[in-house]
Amino acid sequence: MNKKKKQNIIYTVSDFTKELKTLFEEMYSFIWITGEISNLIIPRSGHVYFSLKDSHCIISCVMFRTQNKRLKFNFENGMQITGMARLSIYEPRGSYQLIFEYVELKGAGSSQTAFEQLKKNLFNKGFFDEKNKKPIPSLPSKISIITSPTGAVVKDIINISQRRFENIFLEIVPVKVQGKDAEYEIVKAFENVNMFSKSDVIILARGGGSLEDLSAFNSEKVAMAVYASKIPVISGIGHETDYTICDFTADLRAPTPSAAAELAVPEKKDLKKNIDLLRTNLINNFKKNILFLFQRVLDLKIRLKNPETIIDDMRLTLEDLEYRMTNQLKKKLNFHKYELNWIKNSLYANNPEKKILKLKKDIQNLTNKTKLIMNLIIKQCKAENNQQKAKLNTLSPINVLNRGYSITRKYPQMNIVKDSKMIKKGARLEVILKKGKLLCQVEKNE
Amino acid sequence: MSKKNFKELISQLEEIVKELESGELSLENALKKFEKGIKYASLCNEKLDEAEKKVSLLIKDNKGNFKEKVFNNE
Amino acid sequence: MSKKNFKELISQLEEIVKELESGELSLENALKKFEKGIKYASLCNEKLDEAEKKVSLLIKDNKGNFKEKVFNNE
Amino acid sequence: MSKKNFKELISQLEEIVKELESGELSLENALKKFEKGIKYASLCNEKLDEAEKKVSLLIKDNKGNFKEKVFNNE
Amino acid sequence: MSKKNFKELISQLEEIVKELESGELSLENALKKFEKGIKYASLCNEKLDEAEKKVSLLIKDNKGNFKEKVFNNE
Amino acid sequence: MSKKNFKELISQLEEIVKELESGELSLENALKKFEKGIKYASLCNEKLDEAEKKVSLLIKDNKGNFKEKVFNNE
Amino acid sequence: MSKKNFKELISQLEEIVKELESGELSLENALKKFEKGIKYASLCNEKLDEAEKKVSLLIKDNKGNFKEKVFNNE
Repeated sequence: MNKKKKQNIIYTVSDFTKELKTLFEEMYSFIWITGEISNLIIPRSGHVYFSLKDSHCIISCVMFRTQNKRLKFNFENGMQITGMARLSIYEPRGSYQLIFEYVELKGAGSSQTAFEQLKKNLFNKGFFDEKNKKPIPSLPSKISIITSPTGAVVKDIINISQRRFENIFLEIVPVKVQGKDAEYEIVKAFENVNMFSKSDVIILARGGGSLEDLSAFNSEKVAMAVYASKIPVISGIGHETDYTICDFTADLRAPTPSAAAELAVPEKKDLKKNIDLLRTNLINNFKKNILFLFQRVLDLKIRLKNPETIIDDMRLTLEDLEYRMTNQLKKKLNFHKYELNWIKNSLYANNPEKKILKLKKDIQNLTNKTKLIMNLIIKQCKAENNQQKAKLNTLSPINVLNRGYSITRKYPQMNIVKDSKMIKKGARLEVILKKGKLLCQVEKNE
Repeated sequence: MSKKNFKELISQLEEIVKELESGELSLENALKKFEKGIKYASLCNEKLDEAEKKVSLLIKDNKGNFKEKVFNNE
Repeated sequence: MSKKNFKELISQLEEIVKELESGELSLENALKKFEKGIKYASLCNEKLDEAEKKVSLLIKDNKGNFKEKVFNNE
Repeated sequence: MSKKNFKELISQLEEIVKELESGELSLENALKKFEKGIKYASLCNEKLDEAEKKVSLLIKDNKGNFKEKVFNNE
Repeated sequence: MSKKNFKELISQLEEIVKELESGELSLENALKKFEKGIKYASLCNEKLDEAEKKVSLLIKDNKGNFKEKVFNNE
Repeated sequence: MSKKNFKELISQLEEIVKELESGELSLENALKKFEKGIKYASLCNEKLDEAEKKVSLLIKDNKGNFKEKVFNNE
Repeated sequence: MSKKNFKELISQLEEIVKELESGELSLENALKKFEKGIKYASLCNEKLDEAEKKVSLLIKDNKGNFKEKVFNNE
């Protein structure tokens, strides 16, 4: 039903082989096969390797030493054999082979033939099918033992069981294990146990004996009783080499009765040990988990980065910014100071004092010039006046006096006397000489 | 839970041990599992001691009724 | 917050650790995250402590009270 | 102004520093900016102080608890 | 006149210096300008002094607060 | 007459010089002009003296202040 | 007659000189003119003396003031 699904899967070689192995080994865990032996090899290990063939096909086979030891004949090439085998797929090579559990020569005695026929018959009915086999409980609360109540077998089973699990509950179901009643009693015992006993497992046991001694265990009725039992059955019949129909039918075959007890009853101390181990593991594993989680929390806690480093970084940034800001402002202030100083110096350098001095000089110059010109003007005027004065002097009418002349003028009229007649006696006259003037009075007019 | 048989209990216990070993469980789950595991282990131990030591004999009496008789080993 | 399970707490703690490690958080966020981280870590520890207590109780119970419980369970 | 977060404050402070460094501010503006800058810086410092206090408190609290617990666990 | 900012004062001062340098001013104008220049320069000085005082006050305040806080935090 | 500014005074003084130089003035006029010129020159000198006083006062006052202030700032 | 200015006086003097030079004057007239001329010349002299005095007075005044002032300014 998973076919469609499986077609979509891409297997790895290993996965596919594993799946085949599981599938086929389960499907062919128990088959009967017949053929001719060839390519027989028996190395020192004692395992027997051979091929089984018929006219068309060939299969590789092996029979391990333990099974091989029970054989009543030796292998030879060309022998026709019939045997019980399980299919095994050998993963590393992808090959398959048959592992034989049981082999017999083809064409053995008649009882053997009847045995074979019954076996084949029951096999065909599915009596031996692995899928019909019930699981054996790991801890049976009660074990029913169908066997003869006398003899070593039952003692062995009881001893072994109690040694392994001291408080085990055993129920002996006494039956005859040989003779003509044996078959009936065994079948009845199965019925009774299934009906009345609250057992978890049944051990069907008998000591070793001939094929005839074991005939009850090779009977179809007993096989059917075993097969029909709802309680799982462990067979422990005869010796290791004895294979009865019951063995094939039982849910588990033990090679001997003692072995059956061992298979049915677990060692209590092992179970205890196992439980203790599991409990210890449980506790340890859980503690490991807790410790791991503690460690993880601790690790995370250690890793939980404390923001102090962030704060420190921020502080550095902040300090840098503050420094830069303050520095910049101080620089600016200094710059403005120098700027101002420079301008101030220029201002002082250009103060109006120089201008004032120059203007003063200008004024002085102008003043000097004015004075100079004024003096010049006055000088000129003087010169002009002097010139006129000199001219006047040269033209002075008095100059004739130098030669002895004199000028007479009537006084006070001051008109010049040119005619004596115009003068009466007693008149006063002014006479201007070269040097000085005379004031005279006329005494006589001639 | 007590109806689980020993094998189931053991395998569940094993399962739990494995799960805890994997370390993939959440703390809460691990705790639950652990509790369960402890319980299972204790149940297992109980089961080991449950049975009563005896060997009986299953026989029919005269009336054809089954009778349990102590088996005399000797 | 205590209703978060351990896994959620620890994964949130991890998230916080990573965020803080990335160095990309603002001061305020880093502070908040750190506080949260501390809280989560301590909650985680509490949960683990609880778990441990419970476990040791279970173990003790089981050993000490083993018989009693077996009796009660039946 | 105190509602600005640290990053905003720092970036505004950076802005101011840049403006001052550009040399293009008038004296009066530069002064105003500087005053603002100093204010921002002092706010930043306050925030950092607060944050530091909080962190050291958280650490102190937590380390105390933590060691005790670790000790108990062993 | 004190409402002019530093830059205006400085540029007017520069203007005055130029005019004085040109030598084209009348005596009376030169005198007035010089007087004005002196006044402006002293205003500039005042402004710078104020600015410096303010700055050193702000810095002191800021550092004062800061150190105090740092001290308190320890 | 003292309300004339320096430039007017000086140009009038120059005018007078020119007129005197022209030689066209009568003695009396020349005398009058001369008197005027001398007066103007003296007015100019007064103005210059005043200006000088003022300037040296401004310089003295301001340099004093200035140096003191620079010293404090350092 | 003293109200005549220097130039009128000089030109009348010149007139007299010319008349005297012409030789056409009667002695009486000539005498009169001559006398007038002498008078005029002497008037001119007076005027010139006055002018000189005034000038030197003005100059003295001016220089005195000037030097005094210069001295005070230093």
